[in-house]
Amino acid sequence: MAPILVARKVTKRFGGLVAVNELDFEIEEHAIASVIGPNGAGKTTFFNCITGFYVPEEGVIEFEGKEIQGLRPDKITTMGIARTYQNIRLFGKMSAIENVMVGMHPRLSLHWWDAVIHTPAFVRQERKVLRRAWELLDYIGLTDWANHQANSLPYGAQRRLEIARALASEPKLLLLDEPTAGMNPQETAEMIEFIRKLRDDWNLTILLIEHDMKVVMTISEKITVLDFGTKIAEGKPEEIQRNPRVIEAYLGRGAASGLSAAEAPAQAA
Amino acid sequence: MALLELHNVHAYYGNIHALKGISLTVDEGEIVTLIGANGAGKTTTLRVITMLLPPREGTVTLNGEDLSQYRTHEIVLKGVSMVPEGRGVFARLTVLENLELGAYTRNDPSGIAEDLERVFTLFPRLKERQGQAAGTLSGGEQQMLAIGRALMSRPRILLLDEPSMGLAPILVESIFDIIQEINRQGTTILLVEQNALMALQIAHRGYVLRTGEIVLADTAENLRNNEMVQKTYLGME
Amino acid sequence: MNPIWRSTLKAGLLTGAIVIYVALTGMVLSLSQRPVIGKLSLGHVVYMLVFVGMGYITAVRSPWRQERPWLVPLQGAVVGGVGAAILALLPLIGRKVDLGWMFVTAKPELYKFLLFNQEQVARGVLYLILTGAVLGGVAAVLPILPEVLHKALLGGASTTLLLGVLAELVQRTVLKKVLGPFFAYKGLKPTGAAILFVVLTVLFGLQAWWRQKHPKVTKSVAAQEAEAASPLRTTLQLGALLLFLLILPVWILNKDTYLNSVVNLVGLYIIMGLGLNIVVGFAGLLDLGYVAFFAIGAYTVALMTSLGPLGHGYSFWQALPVAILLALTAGVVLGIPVLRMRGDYLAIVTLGFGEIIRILANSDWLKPFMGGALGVLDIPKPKIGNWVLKEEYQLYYLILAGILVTWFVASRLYHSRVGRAWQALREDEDVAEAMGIHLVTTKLLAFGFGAAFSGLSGAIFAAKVGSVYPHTFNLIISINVLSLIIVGGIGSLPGVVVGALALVGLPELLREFSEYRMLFYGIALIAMMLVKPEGFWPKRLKVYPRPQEEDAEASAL
Amino acid sequence: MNQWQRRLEYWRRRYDITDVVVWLFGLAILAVAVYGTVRSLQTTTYDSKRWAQFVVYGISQGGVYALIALGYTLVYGILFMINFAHGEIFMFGAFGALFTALALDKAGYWNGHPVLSLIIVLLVAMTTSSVIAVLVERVAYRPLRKAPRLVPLITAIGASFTLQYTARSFFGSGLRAFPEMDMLKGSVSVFGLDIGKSHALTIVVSLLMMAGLYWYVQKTKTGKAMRAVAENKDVAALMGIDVDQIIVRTFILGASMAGVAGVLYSLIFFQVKFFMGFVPGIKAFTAAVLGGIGNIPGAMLGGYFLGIFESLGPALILEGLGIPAPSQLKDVIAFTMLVMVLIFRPTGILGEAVSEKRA
Repeated sequence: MAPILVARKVTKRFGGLVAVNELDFEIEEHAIASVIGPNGAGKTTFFNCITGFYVPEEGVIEFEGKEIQGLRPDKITTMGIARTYQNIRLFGKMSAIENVMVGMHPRLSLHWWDAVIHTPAFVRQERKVLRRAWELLDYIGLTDWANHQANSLPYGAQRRLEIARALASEPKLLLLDEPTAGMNPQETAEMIEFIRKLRDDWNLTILLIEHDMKVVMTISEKITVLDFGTKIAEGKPEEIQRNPRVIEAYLGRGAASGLSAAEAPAQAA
Repeated sequence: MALLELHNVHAYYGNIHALKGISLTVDEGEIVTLIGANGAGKTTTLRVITMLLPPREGTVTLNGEDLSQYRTHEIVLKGVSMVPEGRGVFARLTVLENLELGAYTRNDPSGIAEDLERVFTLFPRLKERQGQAAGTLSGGEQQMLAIGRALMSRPRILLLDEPSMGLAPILVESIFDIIQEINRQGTTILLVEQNALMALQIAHRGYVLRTGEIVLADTAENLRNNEMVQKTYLGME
Repeated sequence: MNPIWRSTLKAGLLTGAIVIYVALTGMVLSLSQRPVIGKLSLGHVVYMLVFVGMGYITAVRSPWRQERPWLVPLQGAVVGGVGAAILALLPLIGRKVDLGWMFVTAKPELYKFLLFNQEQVARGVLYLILTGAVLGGVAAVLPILPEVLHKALLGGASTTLLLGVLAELVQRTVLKKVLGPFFAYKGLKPTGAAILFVVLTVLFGLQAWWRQKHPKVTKSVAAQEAEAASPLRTTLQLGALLLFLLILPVWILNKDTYLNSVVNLVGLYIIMGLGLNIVVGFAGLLDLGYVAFFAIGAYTVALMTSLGPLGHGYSFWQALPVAILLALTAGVVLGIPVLRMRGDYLAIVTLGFGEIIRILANSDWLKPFMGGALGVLDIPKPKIGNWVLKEEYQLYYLILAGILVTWFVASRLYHSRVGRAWQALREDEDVAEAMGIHLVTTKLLAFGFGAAFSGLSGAIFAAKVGSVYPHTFNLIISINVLSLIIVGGIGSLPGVVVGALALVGLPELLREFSEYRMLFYGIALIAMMLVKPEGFWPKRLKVYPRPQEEDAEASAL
Repeated sequence: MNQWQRRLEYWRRRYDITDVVVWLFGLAILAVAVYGTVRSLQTTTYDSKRWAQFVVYGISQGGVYALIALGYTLVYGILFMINFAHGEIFMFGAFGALFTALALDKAGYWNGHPVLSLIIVLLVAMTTSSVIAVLVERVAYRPLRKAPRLVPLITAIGASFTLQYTARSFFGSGLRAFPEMDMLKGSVSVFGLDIGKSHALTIVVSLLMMAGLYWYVQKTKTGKAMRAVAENKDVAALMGIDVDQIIVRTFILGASMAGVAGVLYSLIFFQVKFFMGFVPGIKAFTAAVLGGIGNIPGAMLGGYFLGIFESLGPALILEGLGIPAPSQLKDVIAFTMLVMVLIFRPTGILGEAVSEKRA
């Protein structure tokens, strides 16, 4: 299958700090891939470059063959990329269903005068919006919360609502920034299942940032490891697990020098 | 009696229940580490100890004294010092000014000068750069500055939040060496780390957090050998 | 000393500070000629209410309310008494030292008034302290009474007082037919007040008792969803409201010119408020130069229709669309450069823009076209066919039409793609942009609508007043409009009406207070943000019912 | 060459039609201003001495703006809120000065011991302003420190109106004459220029105050703590800094500057009135934004810049355009300049580029 997103030699600097360094990256259509790396390795910065929050200084990002680097976020979303955030960012004072309806914004076309006059097309569209919003809430199991203020929802529900809002924009590529952060093992397991189902039900390509290695290893078809903004490894989960550079970046000297964790000298005795 | 003790601490961010009954102790002279994934509540625990996020339930005591009656800036006077996540150096202030602010609560110029020398001995790089704005330092140097600054208040217990974050492995090693050195000189340390195995190599004891709860508590050695710890932090089946 | 007594004493000191402040603003003296009930003047009421209020608050917060209720009135008496004793210092000092060179309000008449016109100073001071103690103590009794009694007395007393203050309104409207005998020329008769107090207390008591028996259950969201699906009741309510609005000027207000002009002014502010509510309430953009568009609307109508030398002889109906269009254009032209700025910069730049418009209208440069400081005179009233809307109660219908149109547009926009985009923008600009919302055009739309509504209001204003002067269009109007939407409830359409009634209508009716209007606005803004930041009629979430096809499922919820 | 192509490409992607409109708008105003300036210089009759006096007058006015602007910038730097009531704090300082000056005048000290009197008046004005500022902070801002940004901005507007109309009720709605000081009558000659003594005093005092403030913020322990609190309140608290106390001190510092400005303003214009804070307040805020809000040297620079521009602008730009009575329009010039600066340099002259890190 053809890659849906291609990044070539993407570099993003902040002052003197190189946050993302000449990153090459590809993700196949309909794949689930992960970007991992220690805190501060440039994962979220890379996400922000894809979604237009940051403009990379160098390099090219192509989405479905079109260059998107430097475009404003609204244009990129309209092209079919949606995302969630590491620390949930819902429209807190709007209701859950309104959040989903905002998500549909790029797929709606009618103007303010249609809204004022209530043209037949507008009435039809709004009816559709409402139905789809309820469907989406149904899909993520939040219909009971539909008319509640978003920031009054429980934590897990807020995470799911954020995904529903992203889905509402009918994306082809969905970026999930730490979807299981702060979840217990059972919720995490459910989320893994949910992400798979999501991909199949909506014919999506999913790219995620994740810290929980278990999640990453279970779900990803491909893993890219970043450290200091540079790609240090890429491949299938099994390959990544065995890659010495990854182990070094994640686990430090004990593991890197070839000792297993158990054999590491107990210096702290 | 433990130097620092948390008993059944519950804390919330808005309506999000971030800590669900944490109890832990740190004894005088120890290095204790808290490990766990992102969002497990490690940083929150430190914020509770320094009253940046006062607990809604439970107690935090230092040497038997309840800390929740104090505000953050008074906690420092009690002998707790924290190196925040992401270092939190004052980027627009110089290295020297940052260190001086570390001794903000103190009024003994000679003692301060002594401690400044001690920090410069631990981190010779900082001495070279004392006139420079802290924001221009590299990540490793900023981490050194943050630790040095925290030492300037002569804390009894030092709270470290992810000192290895965003640092090259070689630097991580030296930072961890220095942490051990500081501990040897008599400062108790509570270390929060994602780099679990690294942290368990220098710590005496450790706690594993998951979604706001402590799921494991043991000596560092036992934790290193624990299958679950290995699996979770290596992803090995 | 017992910490509770210490805090009570502190409350007394605070009471003293507030009361001295009230006295030095001059309110007490300047309102002393206006009777409320019998010989009790508005001047008395304004400072005595401080004793009452502070005594009441102290009692409500008192830790002794449950265990030692008998001490609570004593607390209130201490608060009132200490406050009054401090107030007594003002005449005592003032009689010895001349304070007049600093405080223009520190006059011998004020001292005399505060000491109840007693010849003997000591006796006056005693009376004052006793008054404070008694008022504070009595007010502190309320919170320890059973709840029904508490509510009944509070409601009865405050409503009676309010009627006394609003005597003029009662005298001029249809209410006179019922309540007339209770009133003197200005204010209530003592007997009338007593009867009203008893009746009102009983009524409030009954209501409180009913409430206690049948506690109001907040409707579950599911019930609201079901209700939203069948909006019959809302339609009926709307019909009744519309009927009331139609008969208001003629039947209820008896074609009274003064009252109708107040209502019309409120109406013009409602139109402006609905516009600014789009900008500030929906989209979260703080615009402090809103008066500029009002001025543009007013000047357009003035210059196009004036019969004076500056006019061009068009009719009101020809000028109206031009006025709206020009205001809208100005909004967009200003908006394009300004809307890229950070939120707080927006406030100052719009404020500057408002000033620019006023200065330009006032300048010699544009005098040949706009009349400079002398303004534009001889603006004709609007005509419909041969019917000239020359009386206030006739203009009322024009303004009502304006309100209905703007309300309709604002509410339809709010519940559409655009309205949702505005709200998203207000909540989180970055995420909104990442949801595919084009920031600048969305903000411009809000700005444009706000400007157009303001222009409409200005256009009607010019025709209503008959002349425009540049100094009318100062910052205070912008602040008025901002205050009213905040006091009403930011983002809420009914809130705009409530806010306009409270901040424009009430002060107009209490003309005695007009001197202190801006002071009250300032205090109202702060108090509102501290105590009730969501406003008197907060915006409520719209309840979206499940679509019709799934009716069966919805009823199962 | 390649670099230029890339830059062009970058612009094409990042900016759209509205940006172009904005720039054209700005350039059009700039063109008009340049045209007016050229015409003025060709036609007007002012000699170089007159121009120089415009500049001196501008510097003195600018000094007052700068002193007030410092209050906005200090508070903004630490709380990220616009203290709209700051103009009123300046006004109360002027009233404090007025009553002290009146009392001193009555006692014969005003012209008997002018230097001492000035010092007393300055101290009283600084104290008055500080008391008001602390009161406002305590009542209107501190309880709302964690509220959404619009909320404290609204209370600030409320505080501004409350203070303004409190002064009106207390002190009357008319002008109050500020006693003239014999010492400050007439002018001094500097480099062949006649400078009014009060203007000269204003320039000297404002420069001294600013230098003092700069020293205080840079060198003292409190100053360092202020800068630390401005950068990160949580971390500052972890250093043992009492954040609330430092915020109060910041308000006092800014208010003291405003109090001094109140005295200087009264010495130039000889009148004190309840709404005198409004226009200098927004001008000073404009100055703070011009210089880059939150930035102390920026506020000073912005103040002088605005003062000079305002003083020169009408004669320099508007006369050439054939506009009658151009000095009526000096506020228009000031605000237009603000818009222009924000269009081309959104963070002000010395403001740091706000990092684009947002998400």
